[in-house]
Amino acid sequence: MLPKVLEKSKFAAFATALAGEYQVVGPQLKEQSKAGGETFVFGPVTDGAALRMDYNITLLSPKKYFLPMRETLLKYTTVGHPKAEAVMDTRQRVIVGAHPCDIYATWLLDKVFSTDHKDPNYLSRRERALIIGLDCAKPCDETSFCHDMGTNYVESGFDLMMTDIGEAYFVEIATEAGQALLAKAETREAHNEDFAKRQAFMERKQGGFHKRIPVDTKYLPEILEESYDSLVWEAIGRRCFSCGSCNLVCPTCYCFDITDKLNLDLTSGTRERTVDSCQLDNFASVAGGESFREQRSSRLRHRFFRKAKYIQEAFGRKGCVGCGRCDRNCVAKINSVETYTQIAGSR
Amino acid sequence: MATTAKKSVNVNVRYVTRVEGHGNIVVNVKNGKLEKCELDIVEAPRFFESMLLGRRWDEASLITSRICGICAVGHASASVLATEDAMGIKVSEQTERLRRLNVYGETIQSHVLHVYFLAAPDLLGVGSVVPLVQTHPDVVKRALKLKKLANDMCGIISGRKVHPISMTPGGFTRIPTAAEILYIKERILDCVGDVVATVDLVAALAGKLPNFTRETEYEALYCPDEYALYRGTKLITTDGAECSNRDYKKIVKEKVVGHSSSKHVSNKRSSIMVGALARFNNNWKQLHPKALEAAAKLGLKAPCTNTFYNNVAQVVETVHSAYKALEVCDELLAAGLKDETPEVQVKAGRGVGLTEVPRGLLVHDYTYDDRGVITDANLIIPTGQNLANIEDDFRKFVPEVLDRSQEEITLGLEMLVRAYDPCISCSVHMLDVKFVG
Amino acid sequence: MSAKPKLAFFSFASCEGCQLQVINCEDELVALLGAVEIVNFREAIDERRDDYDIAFVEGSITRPEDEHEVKEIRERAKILVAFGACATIGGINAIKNFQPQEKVSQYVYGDQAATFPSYPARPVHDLVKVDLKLHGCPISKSEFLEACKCLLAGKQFTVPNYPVCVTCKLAENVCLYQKGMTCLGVVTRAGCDPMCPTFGNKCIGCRGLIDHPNVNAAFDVLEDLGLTLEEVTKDFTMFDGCHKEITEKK
Amino acid sequence: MTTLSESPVLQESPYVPRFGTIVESRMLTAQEKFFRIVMEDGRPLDYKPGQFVEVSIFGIGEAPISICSSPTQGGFFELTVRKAGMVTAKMHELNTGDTVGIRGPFGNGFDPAAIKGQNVLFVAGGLGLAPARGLIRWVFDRRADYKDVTLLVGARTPADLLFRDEIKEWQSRPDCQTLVTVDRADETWTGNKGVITRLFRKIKIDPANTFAVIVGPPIMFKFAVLEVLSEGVPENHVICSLERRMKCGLGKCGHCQIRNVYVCQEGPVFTYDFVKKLREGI
Ligand SMILES: Cc1cc2nc3c(=O)[nH]c(=O)nc-3n(C[C@H](O)[C@H](O)[C@H](O)COP(=O)(O)OP(=O)(O)OC[C@H]3O[C@@H](n4cnc5c(N)ncnc54)[C@H](O)[C@@H]3O)c2cc1C
Ligand code: SF4
Ligand code: SF4
Ligand code: SF4
Repeated sequence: MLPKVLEKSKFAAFATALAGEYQVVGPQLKEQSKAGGETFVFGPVTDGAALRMDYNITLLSPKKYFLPMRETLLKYTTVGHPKAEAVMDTRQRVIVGAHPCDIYATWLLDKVFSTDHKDPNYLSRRERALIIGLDCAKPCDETSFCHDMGTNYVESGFDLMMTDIGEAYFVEIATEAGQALLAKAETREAHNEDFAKRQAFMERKQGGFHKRIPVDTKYLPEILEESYDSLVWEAIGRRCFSCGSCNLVCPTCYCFDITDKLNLDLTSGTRERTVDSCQLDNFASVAGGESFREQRSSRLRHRFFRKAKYIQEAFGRKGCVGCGRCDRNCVAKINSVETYTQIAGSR
Repeated sequence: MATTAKKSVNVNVRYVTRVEGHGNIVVNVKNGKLEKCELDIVEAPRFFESMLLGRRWDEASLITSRICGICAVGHASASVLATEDAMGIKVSEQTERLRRLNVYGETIQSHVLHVYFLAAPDLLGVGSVVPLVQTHPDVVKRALKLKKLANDMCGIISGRKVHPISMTPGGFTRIPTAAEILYIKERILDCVGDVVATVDLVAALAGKLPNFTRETEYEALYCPDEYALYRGTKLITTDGAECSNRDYKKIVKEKVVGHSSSKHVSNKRSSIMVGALARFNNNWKQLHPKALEAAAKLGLKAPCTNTFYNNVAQVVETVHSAYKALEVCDELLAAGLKDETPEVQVKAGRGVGLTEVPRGLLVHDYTYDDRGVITDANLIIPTGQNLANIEDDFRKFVPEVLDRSQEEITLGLEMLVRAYDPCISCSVHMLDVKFVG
Repeated sequence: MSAKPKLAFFSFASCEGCQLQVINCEDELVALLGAVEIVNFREAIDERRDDYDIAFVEGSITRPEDEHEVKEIRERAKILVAFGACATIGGINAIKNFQPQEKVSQYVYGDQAATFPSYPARPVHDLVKVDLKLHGCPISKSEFLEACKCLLAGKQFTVPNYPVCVTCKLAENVCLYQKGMTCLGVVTRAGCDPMCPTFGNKCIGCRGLIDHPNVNAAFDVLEDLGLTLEEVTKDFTMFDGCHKEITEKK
Repeated sequence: MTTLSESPVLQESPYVPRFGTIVESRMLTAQEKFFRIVMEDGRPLDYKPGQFVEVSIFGIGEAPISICSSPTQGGFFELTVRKAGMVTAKMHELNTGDTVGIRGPFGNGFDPAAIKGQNVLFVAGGLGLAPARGLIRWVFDRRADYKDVTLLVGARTPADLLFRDEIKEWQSRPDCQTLVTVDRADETWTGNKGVITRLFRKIKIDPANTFAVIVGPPIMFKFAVLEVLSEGVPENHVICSLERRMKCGLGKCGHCQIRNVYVCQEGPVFTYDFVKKLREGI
């Protein structure tokens, strides 16, 4: 399908028009502070003007719309014969402004939740969501290492992909559903000069990203395996709080906990799923009290192994998209690039 | 009176219920003669002034709000005012408005709690609000609705009513959004009918309040711009005394009394009263017109010397707070909510924060060193100031009711204590004796 | 337990804010009152009976005479819940534990100091067995209601053993460290719907430390940010002054 | 990219339990209760010995419990539940006629075909006898498929011993050798005393033709493995069943993960050589 051009001045109207039919979620300002600058989050909008398409990165990724931080799986009653029914979110959603790394992460989670046992709660949300991507010409900030992980370019996983070409967005149409969405916008055909501008963007992008990990990340699975007994884990583990922040903000983490909540009548309630973190003290402990990853260092190692080895081995692509959210949110300043660099050097 | 001349009465109430904190009433009448007449404070002492020593400027309001769960916003207000006074910190108009809104919230919450949950059961002849759930479900529903409104107001502005979070010297750590203020406004509007119904309810019950009067000195904070709650510019009394905030000790004088473990406060007379009635008696002219209307309906006229009418004054202040809160919401919305970061230049010095909490005048007085660490602290809590007055009331009240049964006398005394809405867990550290510095 | 469990509330050295939080459950109060019988709640009702099943004990123990009372409550109650920070960890009252007690009393009560015997604040579990701890200054309404439902359903209530950061992330807050501030949430037990960070203020540790806190790392991080050891210790002892890991650090 | 539209969202959520009726229940010991369950919808549970189900008690939660019966026995399945926490305690309150939620079966289970024609040595300690029992019964029901069968059963005290009647029956069988020991004996006990590994002195193992199935607490497992390995049984002939925390049973929630292995998918039954390589297995 031929690309279109959407003037920036007409973008807000487009998003607002979509909001009539879908829940539109996109980047918005969460807060501003002297030391922290502007912080963004994905959130629902009814007025497209509230979207901040110039955002760098959001606190949580759009994952929260597919695997919510908290969600209800079941509703049940226990009077007489117990009854239970599944609770599904069937809202139609458009995710606006997803960056390539977050799109890549969505691709990975799609794999995870549709391989073997299919997860209906995830899939029901995912199938009803359309993604309008927004390409980026440079890393979000100095924490990002998406280039190392090869996630700053995505070829698919979106319905539309917008590229900033100055006064307008160059919009690639990847799916028919995307085309239907774009019908709600006032667009025009892409002319030669638009293609040229988009080419210029891609060239800028090429020069805009730099690798930061000194080894090629395709070797990380082997490097990690060799580092299993490295003292690096011990050293980093000492600094780690096991607070779980790294997992909880990660766009590719998908571990969860399931708990039952009763209503005050004590005869009805819900079964809830909450995202979980393998860094937490009790994550792998069983009823008898035994914990199978008791040391902080072993939990931390597990996280890095999952990100750059286990997931790669299971699904053929890296489990880390290099967005840097874990590192930005780590109070102990434990840093992925440093960690990979250290283990590569310490073998 | 002849029948009571030789009467002996022994009232010993261990832990007066439906008040905050542990207090005992001890009244001893022998052969018609009043021998002992005390409200003993048996709460475990908590030593807040000591706990403040060595603490940083930004911790003071967090620590002192823990003095009392019911007046937590008040303590936080007095605390930030004291720190701001000490360091010469100016706050924005927006901050002032938000703080006032917070105090209106707390005032409504506390008065509604007191009138409906603690005092009304006496007038309806039951032991607590629990039986009212069955007999007067509408009343309970209304009380909960108003309480929730007030709690939510404080929640939106400062995170929590019990121990507010975002109130800090210089302003707030989080500014509510315009949508949240609009929401508060809509919620208040939705509750106007309930406020009116509260006035009607109390107007209908007011006849049951004991007819007991005793003239005393009523003390309150005064603010030229409004009926002083959140802050004021000077202290005034109905006896015409007057002093600046920093000179509060000129009026709030403490005396050692033999029988009580707490020091008593008075000015010229043997006792002084603070609280809703004292504020009304001093500042009633500044009340919102709707509150004045309510006062007329309730038969409350200044100067009112019936202690039991403190409850009625609370209702009047509830009306006032609701309407003033509406005004403040409008002001905030008109000005638009701006993100502000509190600016504080740490400086050495002494500062005094005076505020009117639901139970009366509250004093926080700190001295800071140049690192912003507290070197001296003094806190005077309303119930502490009322103690002498309560006992003076006892002394007049008991002989007047001596012809009644012991149970009735006890109930009367308990109601009298409850009328003050005493907050005993804070009052235990209101003493001001210093040997340091 | 009988169809309608009997609840009682008691308080020692405290601000009674936790009891107030119970009355503040406006939406659930009527349902709660329908499901239980409250037989002792001095702050709100006249009745005081001793035949309670579940006792909620608020406040720290600071006087010899309180010990006797809390032991009596323990004997009568089938389940004893330590209610709020003062009861679970010593709370704000334990600030005074770091000063000589005579000085503390004298500063406040002068020559009458002797009238107020008081020793360093102790959490309730120091004196009697505690079946459940509901942390927080004040307790969280939602946690209290969850715990009530569990108690009524005969289900054990799991007190979170993960730090405030977890719930802070669920709430999608900006981490205070990113704003150049400090925060005790990294080692403080969650369960409060991260009130403080959500309202822009640091977590002051009112729920006490998690089970295996990395206290050393916390001290390192805070000292790196320019706080002195004394200041860091003060931060931690605002509520958790009875915690060995902290007091020994000092 | 995946073709999600090709996978229309399942009508049946794997999180919604089916219901089972308890048709028989009894206490085996003071801590363990036995249940025989029939699925309500008439669709029997299609399971292998060594698989587990997630038992659901609404309002309380779920717990993974091994199936302790063998599919060779008919349209029911059996569970042995130790009171260990919230769900298991509630289960102990259930009796014949009550309903429970059941998800599963999950996991790989034992592979009776793989050990066909071989000697089988069972080493079951404590609650480990429950999952082992499924395979034991299978082997007895297909006795001709297997050569020598040896059962070593251990418990802490005589009172902790599960399935006492069945063990007696096994002991009286001529076609197998069954030895039982308790760590701490009481006056009623006349059998073997001491930890289960001491029973190895009383049996003979033909290492090249034996599969050892070892199920029990981690500490027992470690020492029992040492015994069979020192007898010369190859590592890939040592079979064990591991316990981990589990929430979903679907290979998603991550709690049961050992390195890159989801125990609820690839396990809980593993061969020792595999577990050893994992390094975090035991
Ligand atoms: C494959 C497999 C097979 C099993 N087979 C059997 C069997 O046949 N018979 C049997 O009796 N048992 C069996 N178990 C063990 C059984 O699953 C546990 O005893 C059971 O899950 C305990 O659940 P509970 O709700 O009773 O315990 P609880 O302790 O109340 O645990 C409830 C849940 O909370 C978790 N939890 C425990 N401690 C904490 C904590 N501190 N913080 C947060 N969460 C916590 C538990 O992991 C569990 O998921 C098996 C386990 C596995 C993995
Ligand atoms: S965010 Fe940092 S401190 Fe927290 S668990 Fe992750 S690595 Fe450890
Ligand atoms: S603000 Fe505090 S609680 Fe929240 S993530 Fe940061 S350190 Fe943790
Ligand atoms: S954030 Fe910390 S201080 Fe605030 S309520 Fe929660 S635990 Fe208490």
